[in-house]
Amino acid sequence: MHEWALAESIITTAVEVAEREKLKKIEEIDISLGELQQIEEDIFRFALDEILKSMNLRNIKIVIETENAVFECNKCKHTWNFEKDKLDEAEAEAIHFLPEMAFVHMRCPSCGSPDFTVIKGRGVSITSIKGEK
Amino acid sequence: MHEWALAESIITTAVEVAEREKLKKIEEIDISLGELQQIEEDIFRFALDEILKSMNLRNIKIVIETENAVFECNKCKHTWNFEKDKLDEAEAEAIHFLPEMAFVHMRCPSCGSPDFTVIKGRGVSITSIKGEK
Amino acid sequence: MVDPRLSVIKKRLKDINNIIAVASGKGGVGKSMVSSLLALHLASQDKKVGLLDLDVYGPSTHIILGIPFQKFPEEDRGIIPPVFHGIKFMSIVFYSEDKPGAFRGIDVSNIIRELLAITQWGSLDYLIIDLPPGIGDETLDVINLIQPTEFLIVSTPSKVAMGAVEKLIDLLLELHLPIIGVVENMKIGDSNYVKQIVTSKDVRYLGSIQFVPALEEAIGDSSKLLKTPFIKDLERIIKKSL
Amino acid sequence: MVDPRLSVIKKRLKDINNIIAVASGKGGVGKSMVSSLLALHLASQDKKVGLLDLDVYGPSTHIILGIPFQKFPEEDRGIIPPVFHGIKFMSIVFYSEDKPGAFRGIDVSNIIRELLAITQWGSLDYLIIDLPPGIGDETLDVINLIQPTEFLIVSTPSKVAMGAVEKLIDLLLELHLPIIGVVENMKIGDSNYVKQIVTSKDVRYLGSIQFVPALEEAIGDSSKLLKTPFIKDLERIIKKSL
Ligand SMILES: Nc1ncnc2c1ncn2[C@@H]1O[C@H](COP(=O)(O)OP(=O)(O)O)[C@@H](O)[C@H]1O
Ligand SMILES: Nc1ncnc2c1ncn2[C@@H]1O[C@H](COP(=O)(O)OP(=O)(O)O)[C@@H](O)[C@H]1O
Ligand SMILES: [Mg+2]
Ligand SMILES: [Mg+2]
Ligand SMILES: [Mg+2]
Ligand SMILES: [Mg+2]
Ligand code: NI
Ligand code: NI
Ligand SMILES: [Zn+2]
Ligand SMILES: [Zn+2]
Repeated sequence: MHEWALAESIITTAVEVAEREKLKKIEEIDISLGELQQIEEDIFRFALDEILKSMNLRNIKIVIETENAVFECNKCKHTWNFEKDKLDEAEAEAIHFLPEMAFVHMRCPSCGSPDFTVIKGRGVSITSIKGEK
Repeated sequence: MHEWALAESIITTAVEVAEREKLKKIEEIDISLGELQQIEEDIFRFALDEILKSMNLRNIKIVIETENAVFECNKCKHTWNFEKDKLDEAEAEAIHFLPEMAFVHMRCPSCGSPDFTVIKGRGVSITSIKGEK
Repeated sequence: MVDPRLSVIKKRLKDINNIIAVASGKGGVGKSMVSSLLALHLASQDKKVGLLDLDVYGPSTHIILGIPFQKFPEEDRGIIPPVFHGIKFMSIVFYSEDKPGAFRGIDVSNIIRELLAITQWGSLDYLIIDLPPGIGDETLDVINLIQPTEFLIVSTPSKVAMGAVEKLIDLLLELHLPIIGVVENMKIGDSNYVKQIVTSKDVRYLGSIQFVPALEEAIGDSSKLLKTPFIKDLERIIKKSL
Repeated sequence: MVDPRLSVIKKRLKDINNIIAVASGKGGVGKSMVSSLLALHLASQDKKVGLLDLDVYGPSTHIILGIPFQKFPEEDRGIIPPVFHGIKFMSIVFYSEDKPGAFRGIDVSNIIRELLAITQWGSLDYLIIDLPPGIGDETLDVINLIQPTEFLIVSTPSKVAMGAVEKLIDLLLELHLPIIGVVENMKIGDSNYVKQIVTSKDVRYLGSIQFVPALEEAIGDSSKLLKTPFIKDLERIIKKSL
């Protein structure tokens, strides 16, 4: 599972931010999983737990939300949502590993352009880190 | 004066937007002049007037505001404002014609990087078009 | 709000009969050489020609044609592209002093939109656009903003080049964009490799331009360039395609 | 909020002794050929070598080295770069099926950050990075995110190539970034042109690699590649610089 590497990026960043902002303790990390990357919450939570344990971090509340993906065509300005069933299995998995493979395997459903922007819901991000000063 | 071409883009866009939104009449166009492009309000207003007259458009209120330029370094995250006196005359004029020449002639004052983002105040833009439905 | 520059780009290009983007996907195959000599040749035939260099990292056409860039172009309701060797010429080199620019994609796109919005080409028989390699902001903006552009594709007889060139061709075909055809540049030997791939895609193979060892010495000198075998081969290609 | 991927990139690269970005500014000068054969040669000397192809529009190193890309790389706490000819290899071609991608600058930057965050190189003597031309998102991200990277610059003996190459060199010098030196590739004739410019900038001129007409036939075949005169010239250059 390659999700471990991304989970590690979340925890490492949270620790760095906590140090920079001089938090005594991290209490909560809010994470957004962009729909395009198709990461399952269970798998991601498992990876996060493993990393937290290995770093001896305890009692941190992890809040995970999925953000729906929204695309906007740079040619015709049409906006649309992620339609996974239009992709074959290998294409969907490629996008799971590298979300920008959307520009290889997807097209604007209105005009056919490969040139579009992922407005929302690309991948893994941190929305907030809470802690004790 | 090359400002005429940009003034024309503003009026042409306003007319297109008015048509698309089925306005009977354009009453006001609000324009932002980004500081980086160093366009003088007087010159720009003169060009706009000339174009409006040539297109037989009357009684449109033109509101022009200047937006200060803000830069953020992609390397060290430092933010700063436009300091025209650090540029020689030809450099400033090149940026006037092509604002991205900032990435040729300017550097992050904190770390020296040429890789920064113009967060605000790049060039000419429309902030709002008002009219009668 | 909408980008105001987009509304005038069509106006600026309205009196141009043919817009030709010289593209490849691959770098170093001779796009800038083909663009420059195509413009030079057409101008020598008394065509009204413009040349727009969109390679913002390594603008080359001013080097090939020996164009001085020390003066800002004149202004008159926009920017008037200065004329060299009969070619109306525009390149960022007039503004960059030929110094390096660290442009991210969004900056490249802004440069292209600004240049297209402010340059007053007037009436032209041909506007030649020299594109950089890749399928990035430059190529996508040309596709989205300049219609109709016809693509003149340049490759060399190499598997590595064709790897990138095929990607561009496949994308243009998928989007039903007009492709004039493929020029095989720096041909040494007589392999059919490029011709076969191109024709199997139902794209016109326009012919080859020989590898000209002495071409380097003609760079920067337009009259020498017009006398190289490169021009002869290019003329043959133009005759049957433009 | 901050991009979480940035915090682990340093971790992923921490057991690598030397990171070498093969760059030029100019396309088609042989960056991918130098990267591929440098990796191949070092691996044949029993060095632990990785090769990262960052040309997202025209990935070439898999073509040169004859690397199959039909299978997704294995996962284990990230992505494990598969090994070919003794080289740990990573390229978007594993995910793109070698199809075209219309990437804007921001997308290119996202691809690079994602690959750097998820690829588990382990310990290496050398990581070779094959850069595309230009001074765009790829080059700027390598400069900002991978420290220290040493730059190995490739040019050809052409004024047009040097126009772009000088821009990259000038920028790297201004930023005080380590430059291993300049390789003059596809040398024909014996002009001192490149050497003179390079040394006048106080950058090391590392020598030349001859133009090898038969190189094309060795593409895709690693054992043939190791026997070309290209490798001999490259070996001489490596000996005095790495
Ligand atoms: N037919 C040819 N014979 C010899 N050299 C050529 C030929 N075409 C191009 N060149 C040289 O090849 C190099 C790459 O050409 P260039 O036009 O800059 O390619 P691109 O614009 O595709 O990057 C330049 O040094 C150029 O002088
Ligand atoms: N020394 C050489 N002799 C002959 N051909 C070469 C040599 N070096 C590179 N080539 C060829 O030149 C072309 C460009 O090389 P490539 O490595 O793809 O350049 P880049 O990565 O800089 O775009 C390829 O077709 C390659 O096979
Ligand atoms: Mg070129
Ligand atoms: Mg920038
Ligand atoms: Mg390459
Ligand atoms: Mg895109
Ligand atoms: Ni997975
Ligand atoms: Ni002006
Ligand atoms: Zn669309
Ligand atoms: Zn900085």
